[in-house]
Amino acid sequence: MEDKTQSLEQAINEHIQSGDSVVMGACLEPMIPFAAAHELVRQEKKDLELIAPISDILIDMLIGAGSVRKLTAAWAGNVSAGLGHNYRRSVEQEIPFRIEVEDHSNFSIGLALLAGAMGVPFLPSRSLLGTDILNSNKTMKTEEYEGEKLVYIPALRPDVTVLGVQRADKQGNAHLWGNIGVAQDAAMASKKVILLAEEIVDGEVIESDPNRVLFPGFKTTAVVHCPAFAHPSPVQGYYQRDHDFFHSYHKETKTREGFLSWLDKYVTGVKSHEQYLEKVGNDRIAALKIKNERFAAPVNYAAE
Amino acid sequence: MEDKTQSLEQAINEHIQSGDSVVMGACLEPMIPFAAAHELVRQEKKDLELIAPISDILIDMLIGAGSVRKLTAAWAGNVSAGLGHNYRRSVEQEIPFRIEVEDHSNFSIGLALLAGAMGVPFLPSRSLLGTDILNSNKTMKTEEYEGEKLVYIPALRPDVTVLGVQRADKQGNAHLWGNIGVAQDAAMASKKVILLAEEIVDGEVIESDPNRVLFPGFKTTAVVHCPAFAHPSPVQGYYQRDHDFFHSYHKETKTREGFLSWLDKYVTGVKSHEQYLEKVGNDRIAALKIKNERFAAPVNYAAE
Amino acid sequence: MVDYTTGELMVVAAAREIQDKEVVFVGMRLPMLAFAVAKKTHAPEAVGFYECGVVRDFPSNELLYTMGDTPNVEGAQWCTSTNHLMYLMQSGHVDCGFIGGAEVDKFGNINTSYIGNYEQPNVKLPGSGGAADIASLSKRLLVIMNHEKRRFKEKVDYITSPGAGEGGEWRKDQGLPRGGIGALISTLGVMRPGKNNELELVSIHPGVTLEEIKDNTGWDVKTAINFEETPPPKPEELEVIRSIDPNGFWTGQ
Amino acid sequence: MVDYTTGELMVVAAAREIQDKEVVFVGMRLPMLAFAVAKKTHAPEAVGFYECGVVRDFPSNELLYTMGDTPNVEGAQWCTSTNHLMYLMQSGHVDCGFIGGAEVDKFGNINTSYIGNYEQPNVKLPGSGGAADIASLSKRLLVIMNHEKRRFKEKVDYITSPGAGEGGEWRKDQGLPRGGIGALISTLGVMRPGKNNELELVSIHPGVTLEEIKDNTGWDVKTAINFEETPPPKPEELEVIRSIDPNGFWTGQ
Repeated sequence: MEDKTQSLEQAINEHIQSGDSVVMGACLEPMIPFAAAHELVRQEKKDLELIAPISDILIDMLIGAGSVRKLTAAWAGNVSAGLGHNYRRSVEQEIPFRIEVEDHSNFSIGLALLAGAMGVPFLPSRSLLGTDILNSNKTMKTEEYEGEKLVYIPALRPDVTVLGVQRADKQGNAHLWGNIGVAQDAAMASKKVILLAEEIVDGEVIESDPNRVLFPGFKTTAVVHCPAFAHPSPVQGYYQRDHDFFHSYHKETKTREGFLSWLDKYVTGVKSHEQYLEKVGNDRIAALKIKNERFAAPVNYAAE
Repeated sequence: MEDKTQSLEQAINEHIQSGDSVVMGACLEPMIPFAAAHELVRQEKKDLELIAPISDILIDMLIGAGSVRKLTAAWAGNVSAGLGHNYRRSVEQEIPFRIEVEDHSNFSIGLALLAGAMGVPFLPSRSLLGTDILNSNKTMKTEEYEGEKLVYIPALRPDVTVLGVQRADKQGNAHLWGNIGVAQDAAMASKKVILLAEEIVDGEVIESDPNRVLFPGFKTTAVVHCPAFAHPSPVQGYYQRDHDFFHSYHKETKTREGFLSWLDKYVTGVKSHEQYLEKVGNDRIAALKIKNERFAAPVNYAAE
Repeated sequence: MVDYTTGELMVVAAAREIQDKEVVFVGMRLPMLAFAVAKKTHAPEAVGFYECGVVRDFPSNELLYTMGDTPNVEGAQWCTSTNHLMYLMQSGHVDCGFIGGAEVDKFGNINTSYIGNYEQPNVKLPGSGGAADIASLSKRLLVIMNHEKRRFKEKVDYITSPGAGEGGEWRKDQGLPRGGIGALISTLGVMRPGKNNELELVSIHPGVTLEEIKDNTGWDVKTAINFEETPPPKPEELEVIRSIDPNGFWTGQ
Repeated sequence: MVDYTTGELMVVAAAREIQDKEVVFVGMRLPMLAFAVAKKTHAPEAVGFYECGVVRDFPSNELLYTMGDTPNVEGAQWCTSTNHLMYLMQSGHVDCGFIGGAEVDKFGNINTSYIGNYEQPNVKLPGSGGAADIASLSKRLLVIMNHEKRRFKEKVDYITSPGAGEGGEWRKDQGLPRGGIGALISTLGVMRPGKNNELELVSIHPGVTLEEIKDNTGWDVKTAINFEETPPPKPEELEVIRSIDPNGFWTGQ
């Protein structure tokens, strides 16, 4: 089968175009593909529609960098520190410009992606009845079905999902563990899937545990070997969350100038994810590494 | 947490009543809980609504035994040998009596159970448009949504799912591997879940791999330690399918008398699943056992 | 000239319907062998879907009696829910899918549910399984059947799996998103949709006469312009079949 | 008499809202500690849901900054999709759920989206996350907030998470399947729905005056008949909080 490995630079350059709708951060707080977001800024991709339930400071950073036209999300800010300063500046003060916001809840965005994955135009829900989310997001409609009120949530079919995983083979089959968030449905709903993997492994490793796979390899467009792709967010079994980095971001981005200087330091002033990691500090990255082992109980798939 | 282990006899006696709707065989051809079906016959539970995509000869056997009032299924017969003689006799000749049939496809029954699991009254699909399934099963309706035709498939909310798994803890947390069929949605949609497990393990074994769990332990009503519960169907990693048993069933049940004699031999003439296995033959069961090992690649869940 | 059974010829004809890199919804019995033949000859990158929730990019080397047999899970690329594979098919990711049937009609509609009226049937057949979904949602439906007059009817008693309905643009009118018959491979020949989506004979198996086919078809069957003899199996194709089914359980007649 | 912070008192008040064997949708910050206190004192068989897709029947012993932190996954009973937990909640399996908010009104509606008009807001808040779903679909909504006049309003600018709407049977009229405010735990006291589903003060934290509460509430707040002082934390409750948050990151004020 086809070898789909590419460098981060190649994959972002080739498979994400300005104007695309892109899911990043499908697992919510962990496994957020920050490395891809930084590369999008370096390659000056613009007018993106970001789709995700939460994605922590990835959204705020891309808004501040001027990469975002529209945000389709349930929550955007800084999960452990509070509000997102760039998000506020954009919507309240049009700095650098005002983005469009499509308000969702975690469930409505999860169902919208599931509808996209299922290949149907909408899915019904009992959530959000009576909320102003149904006023500010006009895509969702209240309907009557056999005397009951339901919200019909239209499908999202993103152009690309960038998904971080623990390990993938070169053909695009992957294992992801920990909380799943909307990862499976986002990948199934999207036209393209770019995998960022902590490790590239032989196909036999993935085939040894086919229940741990979330979608078939043929849905994968590119596989990028990108260790520590999620820093400062965590990857189960690989490294912990860098809490201080989020708190520093919150402090350093209070002003527009502060943000631009942060962006220059960590994103535009470096050439690659490897240089970003050096800037963060190799010791700091090493300190976050998971040192313990807590292995899943053995599972025998033998047929005979 | 509560110890939910019971004997097969207790669990069936206490948690399945005559008249209940029951899912058995949610993984399609493998892991069919035949032991539970036999116990239902021995306890003379009647008027059951069986719900399943396929379930191989389990359905045919229960129809012949007179346990079934209604069949909600996509396919009923003998997967490797052809038609189900009891099913034919019931529908064509009212022997022992005519059951009601609610025709489904694999997808429509999967979506009906998913709708039940989701807590919504229906789910939309593009399948089955133009088929006579929409005529003989009047619960599914063709609707227009924004100019597109869709089939709205109403939710199924079974009383009980009997689910076979490789291993469970006493609290009802379980690992199931191999093909999943509709197992997850059936368990999530049902009011009660009875687990038949090849092995009872410590909670730590299940907690060591929380991604392999399909539904939370609080959904489980009873846990039954029941090795070889699926014979003659297979359980991945534990035993192979007993193909000859299905072929013999097909031959021996051609006539009503043949079926009654088969039923007496394997079901009503024995007192327990253990006696059934003895009747099948301990050597024969031993020969089906999986002797090889093909373990899933290690997965580290460590946090630090 | 190699010796082969009708079953083997049908498997090979079916295998040739699979193009490289296609996603194939593999049915039980002959289609499982057809997928193996295609993979090991002209379509090495085809991917197989099995309705119990298994995805394989190489076929099992064991003879399978059901899709859920243990050798079909070991070494699979994905083990998942039935719904997940159906979602991918509903979204247009399945290129072709195989089904069998008890009855077919001249527009390729398949009945696997009831002979006679469904309210008081003469024969209760097993039902759809995944066949109605594959017929509704795959891009091309591949049908494998015994060619008998009682099975090849002007109009089936019950449409379990939709072909072209009443012909023409019926599928579109019903709202079906795509699909229709790619090929009907019978024990006597191969048919494809022609004018008005009516099935026409495109090839006839070696040793079978056109008269035999007409006698065994319940409608006045037309032959296509490029009508030919079904090409016989190649040795490498037979080798695959016989390595998996050495005793002819599925293909011996 | 033990010394404690307002944060600790709020955690304990929140913990006491959790009954044994309940399924709890656990929110970030104080609710994570409240779940731990409940589990380790009076509700040993409660089960926690975390919206990233984690189910735990015992809390992590580590201080969590987000639900997806690695210690919250290790030893979980279930790691799954966000949707799966939402399905269970939509089906009525979640007894109570915690949320915070920027604004609340007298009917317990919560705003975490926009201050001012949503088309031209003065302040853009982070949004719902899972809060709107928890408010829509859980059996009892538990709200934790700073008690300030600008936050406790006659009417919120935007209903992110529905309480009782405009009061009375509004939830039923909207089609919401169940739910409503169980308790609002603030930095000054605890409120619950009273007549017409308007929030009333049911307890006041030790050292806080009723006048202080009235001064900091944007509507003419009523007191319940069985109005009391919030019971202070017990040593064993504080012990749990301080074992997890020894430096008072979430509870120190």
